[in-house]
Amino acid sequence: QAVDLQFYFPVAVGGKAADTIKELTDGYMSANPDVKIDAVYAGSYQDTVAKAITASRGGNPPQLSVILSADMFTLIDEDLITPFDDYLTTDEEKEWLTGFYPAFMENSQTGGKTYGIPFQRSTPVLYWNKEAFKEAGLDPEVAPATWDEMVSFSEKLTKKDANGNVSQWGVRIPSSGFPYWLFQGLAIENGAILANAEGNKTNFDDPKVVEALEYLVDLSTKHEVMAPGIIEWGATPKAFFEGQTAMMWTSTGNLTNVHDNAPFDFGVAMLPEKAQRGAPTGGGNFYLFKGASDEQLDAAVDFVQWITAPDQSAKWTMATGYVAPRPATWETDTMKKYAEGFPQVLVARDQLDHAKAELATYQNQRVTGVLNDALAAAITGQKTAEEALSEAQKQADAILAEYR
Amino acid sequence: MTSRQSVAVAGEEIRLENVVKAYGDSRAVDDISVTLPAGAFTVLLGPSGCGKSTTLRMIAGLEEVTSGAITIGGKDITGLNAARRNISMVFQSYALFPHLSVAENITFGLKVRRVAKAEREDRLKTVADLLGLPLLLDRKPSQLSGGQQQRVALGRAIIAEKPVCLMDEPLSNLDAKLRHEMRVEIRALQQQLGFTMVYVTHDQVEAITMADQVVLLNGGKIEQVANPRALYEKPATAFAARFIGSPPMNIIPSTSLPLLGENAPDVLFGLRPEALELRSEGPVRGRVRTIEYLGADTLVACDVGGTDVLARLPSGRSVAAGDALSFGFAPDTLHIFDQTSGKRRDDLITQIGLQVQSS
Amino acid sequence: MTSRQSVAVAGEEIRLENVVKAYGDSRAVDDISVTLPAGAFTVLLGPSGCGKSTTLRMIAGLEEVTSGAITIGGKDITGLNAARRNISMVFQSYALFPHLSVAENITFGLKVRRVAKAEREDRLKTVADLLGLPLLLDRKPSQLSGGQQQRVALGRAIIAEKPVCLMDEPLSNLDAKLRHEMRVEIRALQQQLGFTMVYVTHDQVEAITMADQVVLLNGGKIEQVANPRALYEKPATAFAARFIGSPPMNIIPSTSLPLLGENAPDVLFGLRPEALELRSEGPVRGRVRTIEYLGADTLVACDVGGTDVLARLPSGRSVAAGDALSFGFAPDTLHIFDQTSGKRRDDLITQIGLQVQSS
Amino acid sequence: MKALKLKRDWIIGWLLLLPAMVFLFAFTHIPAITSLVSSFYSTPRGRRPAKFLGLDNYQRMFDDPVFWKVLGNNLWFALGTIPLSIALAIVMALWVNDKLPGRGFARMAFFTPTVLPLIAVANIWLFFYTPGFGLFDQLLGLFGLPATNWLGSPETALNSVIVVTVWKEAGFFMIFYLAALQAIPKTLIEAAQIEGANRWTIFWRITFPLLMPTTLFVSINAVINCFRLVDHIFILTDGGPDNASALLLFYIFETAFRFWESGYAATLTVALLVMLCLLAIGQFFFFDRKVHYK
Amino acid sequence: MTSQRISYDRTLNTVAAWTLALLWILPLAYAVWTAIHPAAYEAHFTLSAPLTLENFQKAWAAAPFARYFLNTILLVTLILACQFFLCTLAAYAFARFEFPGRSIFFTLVLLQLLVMPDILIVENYKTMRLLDLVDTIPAIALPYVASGFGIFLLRQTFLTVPRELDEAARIEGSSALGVLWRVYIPLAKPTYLAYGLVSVSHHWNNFLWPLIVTNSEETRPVTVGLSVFSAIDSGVEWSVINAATLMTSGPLLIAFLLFQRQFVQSFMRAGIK
Ligand SMILES: Nc1ncnc2c1ncn2[C@@H]1O[C@H](COP(=O)(O)OP(=O)(O)OP(=O)(O)O)[C@@H](O)[C@H]1O
Ligand SMILES: Nc1ncnc2c1ncn2[C@@H]1O[C@H](COP(=O)(O)OP(=O)(O)OP(=O)(O)O)[C@@H](O)[C@H]1O
Ligand SMILES: [Mg+2]
Ligand SMILES: [Mg+2]
Repeated sequence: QAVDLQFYFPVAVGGKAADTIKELTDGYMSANPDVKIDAVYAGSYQDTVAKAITASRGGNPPQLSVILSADMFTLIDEDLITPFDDYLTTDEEKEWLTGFYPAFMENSQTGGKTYGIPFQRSTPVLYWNKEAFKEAGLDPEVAPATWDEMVSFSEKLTKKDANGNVSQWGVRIPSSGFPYWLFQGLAIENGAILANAEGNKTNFDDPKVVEALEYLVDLSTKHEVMAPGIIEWGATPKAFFEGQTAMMWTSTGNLTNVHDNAPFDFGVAMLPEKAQRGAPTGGGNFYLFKGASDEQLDAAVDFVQWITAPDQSAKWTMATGYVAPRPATWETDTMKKYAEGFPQVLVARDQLDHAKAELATYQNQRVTGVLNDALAAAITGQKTAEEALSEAQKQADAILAEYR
Repeated sequence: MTSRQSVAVAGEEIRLENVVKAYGDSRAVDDISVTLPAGAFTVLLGPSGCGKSTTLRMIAGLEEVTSGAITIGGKDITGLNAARRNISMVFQSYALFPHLSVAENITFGLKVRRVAKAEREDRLKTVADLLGLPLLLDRKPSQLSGGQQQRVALGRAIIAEKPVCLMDEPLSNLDAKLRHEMRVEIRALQQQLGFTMVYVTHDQVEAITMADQVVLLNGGKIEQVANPRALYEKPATAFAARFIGSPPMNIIPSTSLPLLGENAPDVLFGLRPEALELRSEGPVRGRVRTIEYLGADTLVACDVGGTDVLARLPSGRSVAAGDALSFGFAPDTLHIFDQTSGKRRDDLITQIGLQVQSS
Repeated sequence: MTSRQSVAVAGEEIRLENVVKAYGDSRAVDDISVTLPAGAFTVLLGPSGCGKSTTLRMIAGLEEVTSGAITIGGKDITGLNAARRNISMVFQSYALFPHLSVAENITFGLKVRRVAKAEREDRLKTVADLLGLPLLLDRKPSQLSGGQQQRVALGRAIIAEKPVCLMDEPLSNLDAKLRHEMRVEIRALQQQLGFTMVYVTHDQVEAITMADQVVLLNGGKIEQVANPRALYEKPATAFAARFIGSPPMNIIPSTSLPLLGENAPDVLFGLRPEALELRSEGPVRGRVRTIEYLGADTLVACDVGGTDVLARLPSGRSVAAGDALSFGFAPDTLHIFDQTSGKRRDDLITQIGLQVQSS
Repeated sequence: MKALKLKRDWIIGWLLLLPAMVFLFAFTHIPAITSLVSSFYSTPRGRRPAKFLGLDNYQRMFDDPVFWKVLGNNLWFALGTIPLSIALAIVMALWVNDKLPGRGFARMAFFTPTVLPLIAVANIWLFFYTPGFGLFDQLLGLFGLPATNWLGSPETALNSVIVVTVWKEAGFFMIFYLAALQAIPKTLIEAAQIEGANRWTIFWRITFPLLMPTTLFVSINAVINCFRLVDHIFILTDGGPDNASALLLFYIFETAFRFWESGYAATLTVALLVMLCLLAIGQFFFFDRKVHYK
Repeated sequence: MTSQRISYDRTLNTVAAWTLALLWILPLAYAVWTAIHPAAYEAHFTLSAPLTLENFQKAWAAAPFARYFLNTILLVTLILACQFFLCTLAAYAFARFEFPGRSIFFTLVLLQLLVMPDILIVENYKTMRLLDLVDTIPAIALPYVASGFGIFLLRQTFLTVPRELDEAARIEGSSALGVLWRVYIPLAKPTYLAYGLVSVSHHWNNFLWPLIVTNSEETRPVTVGLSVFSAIDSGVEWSVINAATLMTSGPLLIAFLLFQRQFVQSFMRAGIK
């Protein structure tokens, strides 16, 4: 008999994503007539997790949902999700788990179990304006590869008028909303890891982390190559298009947007290195929810396997700009052809070799909230980097104590 | 108007028993007991602020009585809802519904009581004709003159033909001609239909011409209950005497007009201005202070022994300020009141009669 | 009241020139031109809805004129703001400020003009005494009776002593006694201070007793402008004749009362009820239909050749319905009007005089 | 007899109230009480059920620096928004109630904040505030003024949010003033004009006192709204930098829907409710008797 | 003649009013600007910018807006009808009846103003599930139908209705409900209009609760469609968001334009002396 599945998904890159999801689920259903999938659009990532938790507490959980990978510990803590492992019975299915980029799987597994399957994942990269580079006398085809280069390039790229008003900044690393994410890139590059894999310990006061923050703060205060204060995330691509900044750090989720709207030639590069290359991952995973029957969960797992398979995954990546989570996808002909015409998409994939898990702990939002506040305090000059981070570490310790 | 109503409404008797209305410490109505006979036209008369409206509102059920009881048709309705008392009312402030047209205002009560549309139209036409409103039926109250508004309020009350109708100064904003017509119409209507009318006015002409019974109030208390003729001819108190009749009766202390001889008790003499006639060597003597022209008559104010005395003389006479005049009067036109209580002292009349004649 | 004001206010002349006020298609005021002399007491008189209030409101600046011009003291103020016209006004609907006490209502204008507190208190006291309000000064308007509210409105207007004062039926809710007193007081005040008064009333008694000049309106047009005596004694039209005097003048078509012989033109005869006196074999003959008791007088309605004719007789006479009576009148009390235009026809008077005498 | 009449009024009153009260209890009061009870418990998390904590959550609140910070922010926010938005609302209502040329346009302009969803509008304001190419900086740039990071620096972030809030609230309150102005009898204004009062005096002595019932209504709503309007903060500043523009309710939302700490969120909610009760309901019972209604 | 009336004071007021109006409409003007121009002109206000409807097409295609509009209209109609009914009765009780517990009940109503409905979503979700209403339009509506705001507002308005009118209607035989229906409600028309517009705007734009309590296209309101554009992973695309905003708010703006005249008609000019 037919199995009914309810599946929540968020949209974080504009209208097209929702259509593609519908298209894909319809495709699955026509191939598997005994499964009925009700794909429910659930708003932003925030809204989706709110809806999922509310529905679960109200006794009406979905069977499947895409939720931020970083929320894994929260969902475990709430006892809402169940690992995939129990429903991957055959060896072939178990094998399937290993077919994902390890960087993505870091956020998907804990305690030896796999709770999340990477789906709409992204990673930050550096975009640069080739024309501005040319104008500043830089090689338009070469992006800064190190922190120092980024500073020196930026100094050349920063344009000031007679009054000292800046008309073009060198670089822009947005810091509104969730500054920890891009900052985590700097920390990883400096060889630091912000949280352990068990999600119960942070290293905010690691001197390498402090150094990374000092670098970030110096960009605007010492080197004066980045706008001071908190920099808005949502307006960043526009600022880039408007020539307000010559380089920007932002998610690969912006590729399509920049590609369509930048009025100039642009390049995409991996984030610059200090001790090493590095970047966090981000975005959403599939989770299986408790409270469903085994048939439903079996069907859900089957659906997840199907939708992350190369053909479907390629479709999804091309529609949204999210990084396809399995190398196999990149090997398909469609993807190859796509990358040929739009080589910038490969940068994110290549960067995955250096990428680390996004900061994720128990009580994730609170812990990252603490870090966000510390970063904002340092960026706006209310505290020094060291003060801010050691205070943040203390608070994080207090929150996580009960999980150790 | 005549063809409209074939059955008469049975008016109902209204009784007030020791009714008191207090606002805080002050009593607007102070222990009133009176019976308003069924089918009679009773006028509540009195100076401004004497409690007329308050009494009416208590009968209507819009104001709770502080103590006492009110019955209508023998039924105690003291605690009953205004809507259940089966009365109609014209408010001093009109209280027209600003959002309804004139026609809707008038037929409001009929609609509430689900009278059929045809009958509503019918009655509306009759009432509108009576009140001279046919051309204004579609207007809103804000587009009417003050007098027109008042006529609409009147229409709303009479269209219902209730056994009891209350009116609070319904004619005060109408012009003399219309007022005269309305006075006659309302009176005729009331007599024809037979409902009980309680009519508040401060206009003694209205009271006298319309009422079967006048309840004269003063300071929340009843001064006199009587039919108009008795009120005019035998006012029970000096207050009543002065209140009825325009211009008011002259009240002259016996010190100013020594009619009773030297060692008589101090009393007040009452003489209506129209009772005084020019008579050389008359007992009332004074010097003219002011003259007021009234059309048919002239009002002459004279200083009589320190008291202002008005006399109404035919306009033909030419008098001028400063003239010395003397007046006489028919003995039966003299009223005598007690100096302190203001009560009528008919016992002294004969005595005076003698003295005046002999002087 | 006398000690209060040492300097008199110079009244100002008001002129209306071809003033029209139209509401949609209908004209509430229809091409009025009239001069209200400085310092005079002018009464706007007319039946309900004739445009009195509208005219007053245009003078006040509360209503824009549709066409025409208004000047005060020679200055064209047609487009001027009400606040700048330096006038005071009593509204027909009182327009008391519900959130202010009586005292605050009365002194509102003084406060606006920053009169010192001591003087305000002073003037308030005088005005409150005059109007019998001293005990009510702390109340809110909603706690007053209708007449009390009207007195407060009156107080607010007279305290300011402006060169022009407008009043819209200020006395209509007062009782006869108070009304009489107020009539005298307002008139005295106006004469003493010398401001220009424009006073709207539908009460011809008020008009006649108070006015220096009466402007009689009818249907938005001027019927007659004259002083009270001229208005009463020589009404320019049949309308004016019936409007002035209460009960109104009898208008008898010459067909009902053939005084002029057989082939005279069709005219209307006017005879005031008080001009008719019982005279056996008098020219006016009829049968008594109704009798109305008025106190001093009795109003007798007779059917004279199909027309209702009223006569005011002294109350002493005993007449009963159905009696056949005949009346005479002095020749100078007869008015004659044109049948069609209603205009006065003094040219026919002598002719009639002859005929009546000879009959 | 009198008692009988009273009783009937009672029953009618209760019956009239009944339907509304059923819904109020079902969807506000009862859920509110159940969720408030949780302020005495720890947050239940999956395998660990809630345990009774007594006043521990309250203790935590008093020790929470963020709580005190957002409370301070909220007070500043209240001072910045309430008087200004009410004053503007009255002025706007007076204008568009008058014979202003282009009145329809002005009315519509003032009303737009109510029609546009706050979330969408926040995005527009985000553009206005954007440093460099945002509308404000473009305008200021015409005068040679430097770019300002309105939303990104702690000094200006909250004030920028206040501006958006005033924009939103003034237009909203204007509607109620406009409706109330219709109920003031025209003759009262005319009487005041005759007495020589200018617009200013008429406003202060007549119009404003007669608008008191509305002002009471609006000011209570303004007090409540300044604790309730947080939607735009999510987009404009997300409470940052370092909680500089976070308000109490924003913090409650964060605690409840980001941190999923229902226990502590309930505690904060209790604090908010107690404060609002004191402010708004206190205000109501204090002023209601003084307001002149008829 | 009227030209004399254009005084200094008047001019000043007009100028000030217009200035403020222009400021106030700025966000809407900006929304219109971006919506009808290509994205490149989001921050460039040159008059020669090319016009386009593409943003609207994109927005319209992003979600089943036609269905969402229908749902929203059903929703706001349902809410408004229930609110008018419940709030009118309650406000009338508070304004004109004396009964024990009046203050307490009124406090409870004011409390509803204070309690943020979003705080209660988990509890209310449970209730809706209990009533088996999840994913229905009534589920979105029910928590809002008894509005403290509406009760409070109408109470304030009813209190300003002259008592004489109430009395006159009672004398004419109207029952308590009859007086309400024939006198209070017509006289409070401006307030009902104001409240209706505000309530409709509010629920038209409400987002979180509808999102959470509904799952299907058949029940969801336009705001859910609108939220598709609030992208986090990519930057803000003002032109499309604003096109979508205008599209969803358009009906409200038009409704306001239609109703605004009603506000300025006097309902209570005369009638009370
Ligand atoms: N706003 C309006 N719209 C239409 N007609 C109006 C308006 N205001 C007044 N009218 C009409 O204009 C005429 C004159 O009205 P006005 O108020 O001047 O009469 P009035 O002489 O003062 O009567 P009253 O003695 O009854 O107060 C009336 O017929 C009235 O119906
Ligand atoms: N709500 C109230 N609070 C206090 N006193 C009041 C209230 N209403 C009326 N009064 C007072 O009660 C007395 C009687 O008022 P009422 O309205 O019955 O007078 P009235 O005889 O109708 O006078 P008028 O002829 O002036 O209308 C007045 O002195 C009035 O001031
Ligand atoms: Mg009265
Ligand atoms: Mg009038």
